[in-house]
Amino acid sequence: MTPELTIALLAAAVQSGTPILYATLGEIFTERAGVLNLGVEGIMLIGALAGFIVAKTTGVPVYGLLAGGLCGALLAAVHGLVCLVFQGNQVVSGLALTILGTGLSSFWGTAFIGQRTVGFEKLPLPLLSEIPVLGEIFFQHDPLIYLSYLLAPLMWAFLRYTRWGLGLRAVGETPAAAAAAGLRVLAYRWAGVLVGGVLMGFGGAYLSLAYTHLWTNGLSAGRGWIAVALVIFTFWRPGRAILGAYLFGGVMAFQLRLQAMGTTLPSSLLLMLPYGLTIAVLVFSSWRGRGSEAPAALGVNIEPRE
Amino acid sequence: EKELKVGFVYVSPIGDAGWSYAHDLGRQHIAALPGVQTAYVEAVPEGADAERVILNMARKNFDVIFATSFGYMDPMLKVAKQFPKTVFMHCSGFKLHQNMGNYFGRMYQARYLSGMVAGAMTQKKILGYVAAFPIPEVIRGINAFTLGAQAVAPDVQVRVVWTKTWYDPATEKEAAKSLLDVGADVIAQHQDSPGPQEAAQEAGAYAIGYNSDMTAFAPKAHLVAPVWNWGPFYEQIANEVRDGSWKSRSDWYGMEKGIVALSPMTDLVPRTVQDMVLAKKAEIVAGTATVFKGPVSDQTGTLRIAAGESASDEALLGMNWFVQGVVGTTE
Amino acid sequence: MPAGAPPMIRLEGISKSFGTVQANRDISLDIRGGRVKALLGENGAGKSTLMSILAGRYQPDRGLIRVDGREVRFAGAKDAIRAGIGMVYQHFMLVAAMSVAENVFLGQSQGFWRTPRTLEARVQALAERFGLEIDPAARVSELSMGEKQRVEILKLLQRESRVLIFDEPTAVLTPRETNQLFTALRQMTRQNKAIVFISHKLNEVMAVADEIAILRKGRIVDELAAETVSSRAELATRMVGREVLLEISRTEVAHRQVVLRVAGLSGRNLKNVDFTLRQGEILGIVGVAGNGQKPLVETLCGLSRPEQGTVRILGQSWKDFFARDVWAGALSYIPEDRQGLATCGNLDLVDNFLLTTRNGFTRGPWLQKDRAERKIAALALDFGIQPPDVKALARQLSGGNLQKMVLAREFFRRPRLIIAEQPTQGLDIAAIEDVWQLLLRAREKAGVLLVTGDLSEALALSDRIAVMFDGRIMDIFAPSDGPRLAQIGLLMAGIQPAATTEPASVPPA
Amino acid sequence: MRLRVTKRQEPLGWGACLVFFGALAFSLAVSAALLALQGKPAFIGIRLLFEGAFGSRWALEDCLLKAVPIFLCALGVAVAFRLQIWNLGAEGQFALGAIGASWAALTFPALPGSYLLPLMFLAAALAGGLWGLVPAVLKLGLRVNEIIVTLMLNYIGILILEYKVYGAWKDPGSFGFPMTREFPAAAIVGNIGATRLNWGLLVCLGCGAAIALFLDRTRLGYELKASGENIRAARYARLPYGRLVLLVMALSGALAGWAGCLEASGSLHRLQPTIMAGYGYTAIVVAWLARLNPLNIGIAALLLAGLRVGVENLQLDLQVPAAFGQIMEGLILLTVLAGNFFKDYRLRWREPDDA
Ligand SMILES: Nc1ncnc2c1ncn2[C@@H]1O[C@H](COP(=O)(O)OP(=O)(O)OP(=O)(O)O)[C@@H](O)[C@H]1O
Ligand SMILES: Nc1ncnc2c1ncn2[C@@H]1O[C@H](COP(=O)(O)OP(=O)(O)OP(=O)(O)O)[C@@H](O)[C@H]1O
Ligand SMILES: [Mg+2]
Ligand SMILES: [Mg+2]
Repeated sequence: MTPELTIALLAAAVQSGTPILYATLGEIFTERAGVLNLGVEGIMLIGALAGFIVAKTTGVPVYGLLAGGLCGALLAAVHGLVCLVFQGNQVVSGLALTILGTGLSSFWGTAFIGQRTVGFEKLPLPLLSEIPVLGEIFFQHDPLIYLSYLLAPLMWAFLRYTRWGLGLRAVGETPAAAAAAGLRVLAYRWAGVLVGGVLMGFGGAYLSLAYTHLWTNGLSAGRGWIAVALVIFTFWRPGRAILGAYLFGGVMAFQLRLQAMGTTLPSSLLLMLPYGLTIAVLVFSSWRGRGSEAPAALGVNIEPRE
Repeated sequence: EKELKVGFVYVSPIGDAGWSYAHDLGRQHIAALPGVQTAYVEAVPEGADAERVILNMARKNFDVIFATSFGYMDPMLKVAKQFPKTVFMHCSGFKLHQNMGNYFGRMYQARYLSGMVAGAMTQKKILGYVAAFPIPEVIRGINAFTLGAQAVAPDVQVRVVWTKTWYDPATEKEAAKSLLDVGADVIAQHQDSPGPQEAAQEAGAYAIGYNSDMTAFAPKAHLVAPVWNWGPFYEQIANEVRDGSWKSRSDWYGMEKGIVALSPMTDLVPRTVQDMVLAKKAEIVAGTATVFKGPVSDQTGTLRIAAGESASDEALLGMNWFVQGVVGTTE
Repeated sequence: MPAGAPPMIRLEGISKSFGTVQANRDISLDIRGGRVKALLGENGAGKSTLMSILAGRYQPDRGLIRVDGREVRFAGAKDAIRAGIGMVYQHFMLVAAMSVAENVFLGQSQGFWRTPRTLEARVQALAERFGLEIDPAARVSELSMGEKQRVEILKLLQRESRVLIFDEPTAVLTPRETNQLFTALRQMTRQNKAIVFISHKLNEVMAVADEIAILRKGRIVDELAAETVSSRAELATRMVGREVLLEISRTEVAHRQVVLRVAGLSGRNLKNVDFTLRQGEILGIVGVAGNGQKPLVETLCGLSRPEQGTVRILGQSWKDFFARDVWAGALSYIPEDRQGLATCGNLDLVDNFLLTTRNGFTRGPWLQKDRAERKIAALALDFGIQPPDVKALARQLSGGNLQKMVLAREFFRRPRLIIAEQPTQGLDIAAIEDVWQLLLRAREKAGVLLVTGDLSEALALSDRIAVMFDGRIMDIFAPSDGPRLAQIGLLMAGIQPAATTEPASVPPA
Repeated sequence: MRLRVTKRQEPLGWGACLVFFGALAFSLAVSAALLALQGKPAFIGIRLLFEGAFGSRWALEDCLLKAVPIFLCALGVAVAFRLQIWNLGAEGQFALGAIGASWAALTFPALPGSYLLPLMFLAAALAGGLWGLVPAVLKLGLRVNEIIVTLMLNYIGILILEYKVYGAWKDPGSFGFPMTREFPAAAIVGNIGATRLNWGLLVCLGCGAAIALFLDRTRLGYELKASGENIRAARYARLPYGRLVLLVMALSGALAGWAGCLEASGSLHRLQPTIMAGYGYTAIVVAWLARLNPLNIGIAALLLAGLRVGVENLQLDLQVPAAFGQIMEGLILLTVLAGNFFKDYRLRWREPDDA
């Protein structure tokens, strides 16, 4: 591979990793509060559709983004309702949410297929984009990518240095202790679910507003599941999410470039790369003994107070 | 007078703006005719589900049933044998029965013309082709496109990337970007989403659409698009069935019937090129030019169509090799 | 205190039930500043429930709480904390994965930023002010029980609580730590804080309490000033409502072959543990919880591998013993956690009975459920399990009855080695007597390793007593050995009495 | 007056059915509302749905035919769920089963049916079972989360299938389309009489009965139940947890593999990528709806199959999009899940304080 091709690949890795990054951050946030939400795929789809429709009808991409986040949170709220209020099993509820989100987004979205919306366009950052190599890889993208650069450190700082972050982590680790310390455990869990839903919605909206400016049924194409897997790889730390998301974005972009360069490997085998890599990464993290750093109360419902 | 009931079975949701959508436009065309009633079932997996859906339509006394995916062939044949009074029409296959016909369109003709446009517009002599699945219809299109491009620029190279998707804008856009990265300056697609168009426009390259005029998605890149137009054909079959003149047969129509067409070329294509392409189109419509005309060699240099010969329809239907000049694999 | 001023806290007519269990019935209680109020009562009398209501953890079904005379309603712990009420729970409420400082500041609402360094500095200062030694940066999961309790106290102090509730705080402390705690309590009362002190240890209650309230079956049955109590026996009588004897007669049984030999066992917090156990004897292991009893029991029962040293069970090495699948005539383990470990709450008694006896009811691949059902039905009558309905789910049984069902199952296996962990915890006195009799009888056929936090239980049953501290066996002696028995408190605190010249671990006679 | 939630002491016997059907009715009502919102006649829609699913002999036949693969996959998934192993990989195991069966059919085309069919079933069970064992081994050996591994193996399994049918196994006579050649007659599971149903139905009934018996009557089944109830108690009682994990994942994979085998042999008579119709995912829904009980799984599989089949009727007559079925599926699952709350808890009004 030539240097230019490598730089182009890395830049593509950043871009195709960004929707996964948003979704991963969202899932990290939710899981840190002790709620496992396997509905990421469905939420991303709803976010993507809502973003598309609103941006198209208002002509303002930012409104689209906000709508994507809002609708992501709405669908996540269904998960909250089932698991936080009605004590439903979190794994099953998440799966059901994916089915529902996929169905709803196709149901309402079919009418918008084959249309184009306004969205976020490339906006090279002054000065930064002129740095050799790094500038091209990181600073010649759209504003949503720059936003994601800020989001991961922000979430890290939030979890580590703020009162609410402390509370969120406590609720995910030992809800009983958090309750005894006067925290409103359910409120924190709701916050975890809803904020997570917003970020997952952003991830979806990124697909329909920045990555492309199009909508189709099933637009997220499995990225939500990759995000769920990545959370384990990141050991629930926002900082590592950047690394993981770009790694996956890179693998997806890489296999297409391999084909473009004229490989004779069958495409079926190349397409296995991201999934195989997911497993490899999980095995590696577990082998390093860190796989069990999940929040202690992850997936455990909080019984209603007597 | 009894209404003619026409049923359609689609393999994907009609909203996919592609294959099923094009057929559904055809359905809407005949639904607007007096005395015709239509219905469809979308997203029907090939296999047991298809058999059930076709069977149910036959049981509900539909007069004609159109099944628009290759995989519906065997299930449809099975049902056709049970319902001799119903007319069954299968798209893209080859099996016939006394009450089952098949039909298809020679999209490769339009692809050849779009290849000529691409060949004329490329500077770097590298064309990119974002392709869905390695099935004959797609492979045939890539070959026709390549032959068309080579007719204008003999040393041109066509690079193929498979996405294994029909409509995934994000992946398809990324695939187009990967082709642009390796030097392609015109992107063509056998893909229903306009994702590749966007990628080409962002990179300042040209793009050739598919299925419908995609100018709106990339006004600064879009050159031309081969398109489907099933309406007239469906109308013809509906009329034949109604007046009892329908006979089981294979229909494989091309540009001469208008089932396959070329969208208007945009202003990005110089007049001279447009004229050249339109002239070729006239020849194809008139039947004086054929696309797969020997000598044609495959990627390894083996001669596949001897000089002076034309490929038979059967060879075209089962085409699973790339012509020389294509970079990529058919697996 | 000026007469007529309302008490700091007044509970009026508090009632609370869990399902069919009425934990508190119409309780009224006053709590005053500058005084220590002790709550006494048997297991399940409702002490923890009452105080959890005051701390905002539960909502009462009926009744109200007044703080400084004003009626308050606690929707959650937060409201109680605002009202200046803090509680150190029986089972600590700490987030194990976070640091000491983070735990102390958890739920505190002033300020938004939480920089670890400043938090740690503030906790350090606070700890120094009250003489509670702690490393504020340490992860709670790495702390000892005593240290964890200090964290809990620091939490309350940091919030400047006026009412501090301690639920059985000394259960996990060494005598020395207990004394330190009492000193701290007195210091707090001097600052006009109100203290509620729950304990089963009557001498402690008499030592620190100013007022004593006694609960029985969810009611306050007695309230008295500490000065008026003359003896422990008097307190005990008032508590239980009848003369408590709990003295059981034991006949000596000949000690026969060795059933358990532990030599140099180390690792997982254990340090060079040596002892042997013979058929016919009960070896009581006493010590403050968290001093290595858990890893010791888990290793002996095959739940974790011995890291160093040897364990021989019934003459076989650990590996060989646990490689075989013998269900009867071998080892029975009666764990402390009967709900979580010994039974499955959502299965019925038959299924729970089969848990360890399934090999006895197997023919080929099939399970003989009918035969098992008949057996357990008979055992249920023998052991007085209430209700004697074998189709009842385990979680529907009360703690005592569940324990009886575990005992019935484990004795049915005719074990030759019994490892019993806190076998009477949470049981009423009648049940305790039954269990003690059963264990004494069992030792005729088996060696019994009794791990208990209750010294009186160990004294009543054991032929020898081993004291554990910090993963070590400090000493092993017969309960009849008066001088050494007198030093048991020191041993439990890890202090080797100077007078003793013999080595720490004494090989049995 | 405030609501008070208390945990039920006694399990809710027949009331559980009520809760289930209540939730079902609720989700149907929401779906009907959604139809009305689209300007379609809601009641007629629901009626059409039922007619399409269960309204005639044909409908029932179709429904049963479709329920077969769902049932087999769900059965396997449920066995794993009983042990609290989250096997979301039935889809991939189904693919591998189809591959295994096709391998046998294509490699030994000359064998008589009495050998070839059993061989295909064996190959399918082996392939599916081994595919199921991969996550089990990773979980036991390295504590790798099985949810993610099983999911990723689905994608990989389907791609392996594509790799074979686009490559080495492609039928030269298929005009280049991705499918194997048609199986020899000996490799095809025959139909029952004049119906569209094949003898695979019998395999289903057999598997269902065997699994029910296994769970209820055998020692291993008991150990499975106990280990799934309380994993700590399992360790305490020395239940062979590791072996059980391997067993359930292999069993799960084998059952899904059989479903794949039956689809290839009974319905398609060949292997092609369209064999993947998402039964593996539907199975998870079914297993959960049925609360992991084999008999209920049969009912739930019929219900879901009915929904899928019935929605086609709705499409034909009312031109409702296919996504409507997915929405209903999601809704049913979510409401039943939420409805289970009322099985474990009861709601009462809190008595006023000054009573
Ligand atoms: N969360 C709960 N759910 C159901 N029952 C409970 C719950 N908490 C307590 N109980 C029951 O309420 C009664 C009173 O329990 P509580 O914990 O208050 O007793 P206690 O006096 O603190 O006993 P101990 O000395 O054992 O700590 C007991 O019968 C207990 O089983
Ligand atoms: N109850 C349990 N909860 C969680 N993990 C468990 C449990 N029991 C066993 N494991 C894990 O499963 C793995 C295998 O367990 P174990 O060795 O007990 O299996 P086994 O039944 O003895 O199987 P084998 O046939 O290999 O001897 C170990 O890594 C162990 O940590
Ligand atoms: Mg207690
Ligand atoms: Mg208590």
